[in-house]
Amino acid sequence: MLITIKYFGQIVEATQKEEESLEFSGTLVSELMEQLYKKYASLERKDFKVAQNQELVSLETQVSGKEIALLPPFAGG
Amino acid sequence: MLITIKYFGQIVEATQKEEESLEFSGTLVSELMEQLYKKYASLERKDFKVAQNQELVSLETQVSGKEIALLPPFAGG
Amino acid sequence: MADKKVKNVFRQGAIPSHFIGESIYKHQTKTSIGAHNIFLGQVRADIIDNKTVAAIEYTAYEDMANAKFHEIREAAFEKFELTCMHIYHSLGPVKAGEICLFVFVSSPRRKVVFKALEFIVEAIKADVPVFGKEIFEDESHQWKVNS
Amino acid sequence: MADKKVKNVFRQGAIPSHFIGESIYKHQTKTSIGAHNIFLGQVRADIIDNKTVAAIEYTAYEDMANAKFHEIREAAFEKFELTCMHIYHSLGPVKAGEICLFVFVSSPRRKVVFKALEFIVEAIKADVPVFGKEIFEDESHQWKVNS
Repeated sequence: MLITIKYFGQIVEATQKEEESLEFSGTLVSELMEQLYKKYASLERKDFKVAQNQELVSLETQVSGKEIALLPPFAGG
Repeated sequence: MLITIKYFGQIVEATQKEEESLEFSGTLVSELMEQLYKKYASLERKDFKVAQNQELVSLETQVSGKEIALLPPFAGG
Repeated sequence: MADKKVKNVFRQGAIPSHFIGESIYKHQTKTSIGAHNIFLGQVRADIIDNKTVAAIEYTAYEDMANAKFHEIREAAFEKFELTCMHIYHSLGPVKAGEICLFVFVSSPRRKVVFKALEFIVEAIKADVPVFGKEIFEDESHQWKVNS
Repeated sequence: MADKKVKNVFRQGAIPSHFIGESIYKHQTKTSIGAHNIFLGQVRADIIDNKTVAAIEYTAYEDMANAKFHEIREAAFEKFELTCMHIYHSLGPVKAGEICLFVFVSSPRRKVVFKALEFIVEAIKADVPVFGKEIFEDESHQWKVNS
């Protein structure tokens, strides 16, 4: 499955990109994160939440969506 | 004792004046009010508080100040 | 900063919207501020017995009112960590749709401004001798009472 | 009136004070309104380890953020009797002293505006994916986290 992953704020400092398409053969968000931690060494030390199709999801959620986003702590206002 | 009495808002509709000086020979605010009710027939039906030297006082307060004000319900803002 | 001088809070007529914009602008040099909260009272065109309010004419026991505004100001600075506070109230006629009260509080952090602003506005409504004559379109009137 | 369309809340750069004044002015035709309450977020020149914040550069997951702003808006209209509500948030750099968030609520009566405004601002801080890079005067940076 081809997934679009978006990175924001300080996450971009770990990934050095704001968006990418990744081939993912697993099931859960946690598996996708493991794949990303292997790719980006410094990502594991970052604090972030995961959104799937613009809704926050847990690590146990099934990856179903086309769009996954890694969201660091909010700082609106 | 000569006292300055100030009238505000709808009180002026009863007194037809905003201020006057009155000779008062009594002791308490309640006595001063009796004197005013005799002078202004429609005043007794009005809702108001009394301030003496810019502080709210009760009917049992002694009249000591130079300035008494009759304050109808507040409507600030 | 608390200011010991009793200020004159009253302005003749409505408070113009551009005055509010300029007041906000003046605070942009105060870079310790993180949050502003502004309350505006606007005259409503209430319909009472088929008559529409066209304006409110405000009068006040000005000396006592300014002293009360000052007390409210001091109490708010005492209770809340505020950087600054401004209060303006209209005197004379203010038409429906126009602004008659402008209260402006600023603080480094947001939580305090909500509590401070509500405290100040409620105190103004309860304690300050300001009187409002609601003038209807047919020029008859009734006296406003705060609820 | 609740509006079902998802609006774009974001503005490039700081929110000018005259824009706020004009926004107030536009509400003077709505004569059922008796009370406005406005929250403004202003960028603080915080000093951290002897370095002073010169600006915050805002980014956002814009689609999700606008959807969240819309949810907050709908929830506020549901919970509180509001005549209208406006939210604007900056994107890109906003200098210390400038305004980055403008929330404006209006209602016939005052009690509701205080509660509504605080509800909206707290929801924005907690739920909307906006990110802030605090840029110091020496061009180094750190990432802002809402408390």
